Amino acid sequence: MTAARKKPTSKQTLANLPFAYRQYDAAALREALRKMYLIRRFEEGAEDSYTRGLIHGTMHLSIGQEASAMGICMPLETADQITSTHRGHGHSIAKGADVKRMFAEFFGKTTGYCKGRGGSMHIADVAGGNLGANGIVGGGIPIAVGAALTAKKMKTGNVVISFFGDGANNEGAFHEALNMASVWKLPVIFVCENNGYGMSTSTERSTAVKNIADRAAAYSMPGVIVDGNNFSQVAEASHEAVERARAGDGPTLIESKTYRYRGHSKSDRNRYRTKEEIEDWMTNRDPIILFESEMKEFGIIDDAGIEAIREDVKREIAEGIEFAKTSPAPDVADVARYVYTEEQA
Amino acid sequence: MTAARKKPTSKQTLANLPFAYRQYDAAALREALRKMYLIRRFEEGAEDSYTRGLIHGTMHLSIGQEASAMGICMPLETADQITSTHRGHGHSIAKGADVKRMFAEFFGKTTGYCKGRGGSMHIADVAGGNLGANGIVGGGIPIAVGAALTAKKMKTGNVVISFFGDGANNEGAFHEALNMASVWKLPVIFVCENNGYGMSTSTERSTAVKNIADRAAAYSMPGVIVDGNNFSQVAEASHEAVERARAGDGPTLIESKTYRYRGHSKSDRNRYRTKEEIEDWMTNRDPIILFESEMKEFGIIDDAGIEAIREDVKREIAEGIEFAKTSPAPDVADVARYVYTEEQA
Amino acid sequence: MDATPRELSYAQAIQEAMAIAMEADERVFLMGEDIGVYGGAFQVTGDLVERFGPDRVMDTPISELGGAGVAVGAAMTGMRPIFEFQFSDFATLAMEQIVNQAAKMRFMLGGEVSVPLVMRFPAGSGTGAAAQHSQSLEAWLGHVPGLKVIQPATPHDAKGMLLAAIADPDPVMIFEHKLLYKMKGPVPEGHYTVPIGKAEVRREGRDVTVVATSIMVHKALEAAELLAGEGIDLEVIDLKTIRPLDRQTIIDSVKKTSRLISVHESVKTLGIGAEISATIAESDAFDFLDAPIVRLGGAETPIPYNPELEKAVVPQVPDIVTAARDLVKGRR
Amino acid sequence: MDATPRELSYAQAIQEAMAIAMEADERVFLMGEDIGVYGGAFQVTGDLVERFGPDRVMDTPISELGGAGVAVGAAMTGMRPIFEFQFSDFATLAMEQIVNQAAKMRFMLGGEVSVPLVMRFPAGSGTGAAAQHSQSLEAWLGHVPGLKVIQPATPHDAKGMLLAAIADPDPVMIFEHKLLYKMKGPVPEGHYTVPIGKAEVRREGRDVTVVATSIMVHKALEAAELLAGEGIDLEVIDLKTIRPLDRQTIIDSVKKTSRLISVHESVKTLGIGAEISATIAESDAFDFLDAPIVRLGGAETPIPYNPELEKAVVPQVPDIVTAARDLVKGRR
Ligand SMILES: Cc1ncc(C[n+]2csc(CCOP(=O)(O)OP(=O)(O)O)c2C)c(N)n1
Ligand SMILES: Cc1ncc(C[n+]2csc(CCOP(=O)(O)OP(=O)(O)O)c2C)c(N)n1
Ligand SMILES: [Mg+2]
Ligand SMILES: [Mg+2]
Repeated sequence: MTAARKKPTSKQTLANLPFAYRQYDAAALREALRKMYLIRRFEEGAEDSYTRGLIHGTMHLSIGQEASAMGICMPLETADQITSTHRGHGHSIAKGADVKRMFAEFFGKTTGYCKGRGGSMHIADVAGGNLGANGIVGGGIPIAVGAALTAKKMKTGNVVISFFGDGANNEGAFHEALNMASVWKLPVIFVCENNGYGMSTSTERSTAVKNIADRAAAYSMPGVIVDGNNFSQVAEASHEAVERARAGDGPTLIESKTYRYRGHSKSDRNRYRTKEEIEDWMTNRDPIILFESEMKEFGIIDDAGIEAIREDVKREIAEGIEFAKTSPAPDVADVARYVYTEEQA
Repeated sequence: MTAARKKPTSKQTLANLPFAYRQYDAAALREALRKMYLIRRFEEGAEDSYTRGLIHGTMHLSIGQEASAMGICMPLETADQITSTHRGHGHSIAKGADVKRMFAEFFGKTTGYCKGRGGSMHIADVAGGNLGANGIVGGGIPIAVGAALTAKKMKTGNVVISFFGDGANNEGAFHEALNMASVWKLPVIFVCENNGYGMSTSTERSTAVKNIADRAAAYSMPGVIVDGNNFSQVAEASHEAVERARAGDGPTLIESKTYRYRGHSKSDRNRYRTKEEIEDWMTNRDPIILFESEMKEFGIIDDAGIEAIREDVKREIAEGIEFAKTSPAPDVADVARYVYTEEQA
Repeated sequence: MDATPRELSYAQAIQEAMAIAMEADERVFLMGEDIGVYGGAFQVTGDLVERFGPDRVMDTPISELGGAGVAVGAAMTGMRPIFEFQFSDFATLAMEQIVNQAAKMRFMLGGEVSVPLVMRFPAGSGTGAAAQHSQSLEAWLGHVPGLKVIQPATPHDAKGMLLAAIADPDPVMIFEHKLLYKMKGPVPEGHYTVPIGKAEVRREGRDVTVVATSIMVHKALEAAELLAGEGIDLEVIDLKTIRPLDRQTIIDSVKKTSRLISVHESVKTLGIGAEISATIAESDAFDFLDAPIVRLGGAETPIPYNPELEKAVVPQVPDIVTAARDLVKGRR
Repeated sequence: MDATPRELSYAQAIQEAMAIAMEADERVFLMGEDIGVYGGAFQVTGDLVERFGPDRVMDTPISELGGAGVAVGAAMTGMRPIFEFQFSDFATLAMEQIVNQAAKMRFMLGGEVSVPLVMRFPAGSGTGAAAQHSQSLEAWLGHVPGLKVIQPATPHDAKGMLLAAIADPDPVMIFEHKLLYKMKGPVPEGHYTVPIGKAEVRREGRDVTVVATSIMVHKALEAAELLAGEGIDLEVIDLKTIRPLDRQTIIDSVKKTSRLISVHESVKTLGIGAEISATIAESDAFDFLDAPIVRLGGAETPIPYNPELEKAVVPQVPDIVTAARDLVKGRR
């Protein structure tokens, strides 16, 4: 994902530009925008397939949170790892997953990342550095710390990102994991995507502190608050935290303030928030619109370029769904596979 | 325990005296000293009985921490409640338990507070407001929050004290409990008795923050640090926290810095700390010696008075051990009792 | 009651039981994640928050261990909390408070306290929610003295057993299969209780005793209808309670039929079926057995996401039919 | 090896296994509370920290859930952690990571990862530590597909099975009875493994098969010696592994003896004895049974503090003797 910084592409001088425009070249920035579109269209496609009965179970859409996933993953190498959450489609794509195999997983096919055994809530891409979404709120946080312990012990130089939500910050696992990561100075970055609600429960009703980043002080680590819908701000915070982690200076807690447009899952009546609130975020703070207009302002992309990206993404999504549809379903006779590494007698 | 404030008993003017001497009359202060002696002699008696094989299992002695237990319980009424820890003998006595029934419990007799079923690690006195020691580090913290929820719902006006150690502050239960207590503004006071070690692990090696009280900010509650070996300082912090809780202003976290003289339990080789460190605390910061000399300085007690207390405590301990020795052991036929409230067919 | 009794869904029956108990007793209150304005992940608490207010229908933070501990502390000190786990799988975070504290507190304190706590566990597979949202863990809690563990199979029993649980002075754990929530059935108005610790013969039969739990009761009854055509007559027992187990009802039935099949959704190894087999094998019904005791239970795998695989790891009606037929035909 | 083989205590045998594995494989490391300078609550890790340093013998904060999760994450990414719970009771805080993550990760991810994790659980009663420090919870984990669960009964097996567990690509849970730690027995030098999933006939006999776990193996052997005098000949099987269960060894033995007793310390209801009874009752050994299957297990109570009560809730040698005698004499 990373790319060398380059000359400013606009009339403005480099120094005045926001971080991302100083740090990444135009190609990298356009690819980031493409990925954000890919995330959104992927989830719209998944939602549509769900409505058509092609996907069963439930799913948690991150539409509206694309800048957070993409900005955090911007400075990562393939060998770096992430742990994700029930709302993990964006993280997965931002880390480099192939939407073909993601759709295939949602469709329960053998070509899916989990061979149809995991589904949306366990979407992973181990080879690509995604250790997996998690069905347990907070479940992935200590696992990320463990992966960071491996990185330190094996001196791989990798960093690990642990994504979780505002609701997860009230789990004991959050507390225990952040404390150990700090005591052992591990190369892990805790990214709390604060979208204002844990399911129906607002942070005001669930969390005794105003900003979740304020809890970083309880673990003697930096706590950074960013506008999670501003790609450059997120990328900058991630960049600094990654440098800090790679330098062996330990963990950082980043609070990325964002918003989910859709209901919590497929069974949400949205009783706990107002239409106005949702409208406001969608119309005035959409991460893709904001990023696009900035890129246009700085002359990194024009309408034609954006249109090209949209078309390309559209094609990729259509191909992904087609691939999923035409892929084989698992053989029921294989149901006992993958329970143990060597199948048991 | 509480008693009306009274005229200064010494030549000094009231205003210059430390809190406890302004707040409590001489009788109450002498009783507090007596209780601190009672705690120490009780534990010495228990230790001796253990060595003689009269008590089995293991025990965790709080010798050196008496001012912390006594100071915290000073402002409590009988109806107020505490939850305690594996190191709970002092809390139990400070809250008003009868050493007879405590010894009887340690001896496994039916006259014990738990009828011989619980032993040292579960010593309780429910009628006296001690909801019990706990064998699980951090296990009592959410239970205290639950008791405080009852107090708020039933409008009893009671407050609840949750005692725990420095090691317990790294348990998820600590995090979850403090967060809920703050969100719901419950009348509970969290008292972390920081004796520098969780078993063999120093706070430096286990805890990412310098002072445990610093973690109070993560729950938007006051965090107070006191010299846990200074009776008046502890009592003052407890008094303020209790007033705050009774007024409905919510929880407080008090960190009481103290030290245990004995090993963690009966199987401790003290490999993790130096003799010098132990010596220093015993000779220069003993809570009983400090309290005694202050009381003498302020003319609240003289040597004869102290001698009288020691004699009285000695007698009470001897009687307690005798009571325990001569009490009946449980009938093995009753082993299935107390599993359910109505015994099952 | 009139000729056609009122029908409610299993979820409505539970909601009605909670409402009746809260009306009758100020000490009863609900705790859980998103049980207020959201109405609960499975709409069991529904609109109760509007009726009883947020102080008695308390949304907790996502803190299962602490939340359970708060419920234990409240129960010890005079309240009667009903704690909902959003999915039974999340109880894995609270086993400390359930097993070390709630179950043992009375015993450890020599009878000085009771813990009148009710915990509700939406359990089971069939919703496509994969391995971490589909487990059946009732056998764990059935192994723990100090707890009572129930698995009502019908709306009628869900209401009656929950009301019995709320009145019980000790901790009662209720496992509710998610696929039952929408099932409708006759439910009497007002307050009534169905006893904890009593199994019920749902269908009398001569040839084979089938002991089933929760949703498997309905599959067993379906299998019985199918086999009736073949002249094979199943006796179906709804176990209802895992702890304390009603061993006598099973023993009496086996003495009559001489054949036994147990069926449950939880993993077969060390599941409740093992306890049922062992109960008969050590009882005086042993001498009445004409055939080995058959167990049907969940496969030895986590619950897969793919719907076909998901069905395959849980006993289905044809599995019961085949097992019973083979047993009667002496094919094993 | 010379005539009188070297003897080690059970704790020393475990320590030696860990040392051999750490010498041989950089990826192996230890995590736990007070396992460093303190040497572990039961002195199992002893002085290993001096030999391997604090990075490979890591004292954790008192954070069982987080600590277990760190071990899972490390195992998924290439390390081979050995995680010690100070007492098995504290695993109640970590069931989430053990059961939802470690056990299911490989399956949920379609085989893309393995979790080569070893967890050690000092278990059992007899130390006067009361209800929260004396539990035997192996049946819980035996109910969880994805885990392997072992209970070595001797120093020889403790070393050999631990080395097998460390070499195993999947999560292996070792339950070690605290009263065994000081027991001495012959232990070969160097590296060897004892297979996971194989039971062993410790004593051949004609009359009754006694399947025992952990410390109960020794009690069963004692009982066998006592009964030999009366001409009652017990066959004693050391189960060794709870999951996967070696059913065949039990079946073969029962076909020979026609009588079966199981004995374990964990609570009888839904304990491993239930699975053993059910295994025979559903097998072709059923037709060989001459008598009901007897289970001896822990009483249906928490573990009491008082030492006499504590003994009373766990099977003792006389209980095994009486059960076997009654079985042979046809008294049940
Ligand atoms: C331990 C646990 N408790 C509860 C749930 C049910 N649940 C799934 S997501 C969710 C809300 C999580 O909120 P947050 O962490 O803010 O993430 P978001 O959904 O907002 O992205 C809840 C309660 C769960 N999956 N795991
Ligand atoms: C959940 C849990 N983990 C570990 C233990 C073992 N243990 C008992 S006391 C103790 C140390 C506790 O330290 P701290 O909280 O500082 O209390 P202190 O002993 O210093 O009074 C440990 C690790 C336990 N009883 N419960
Ligand atoms: Mg959220
Ligand atoms: Mg301490």
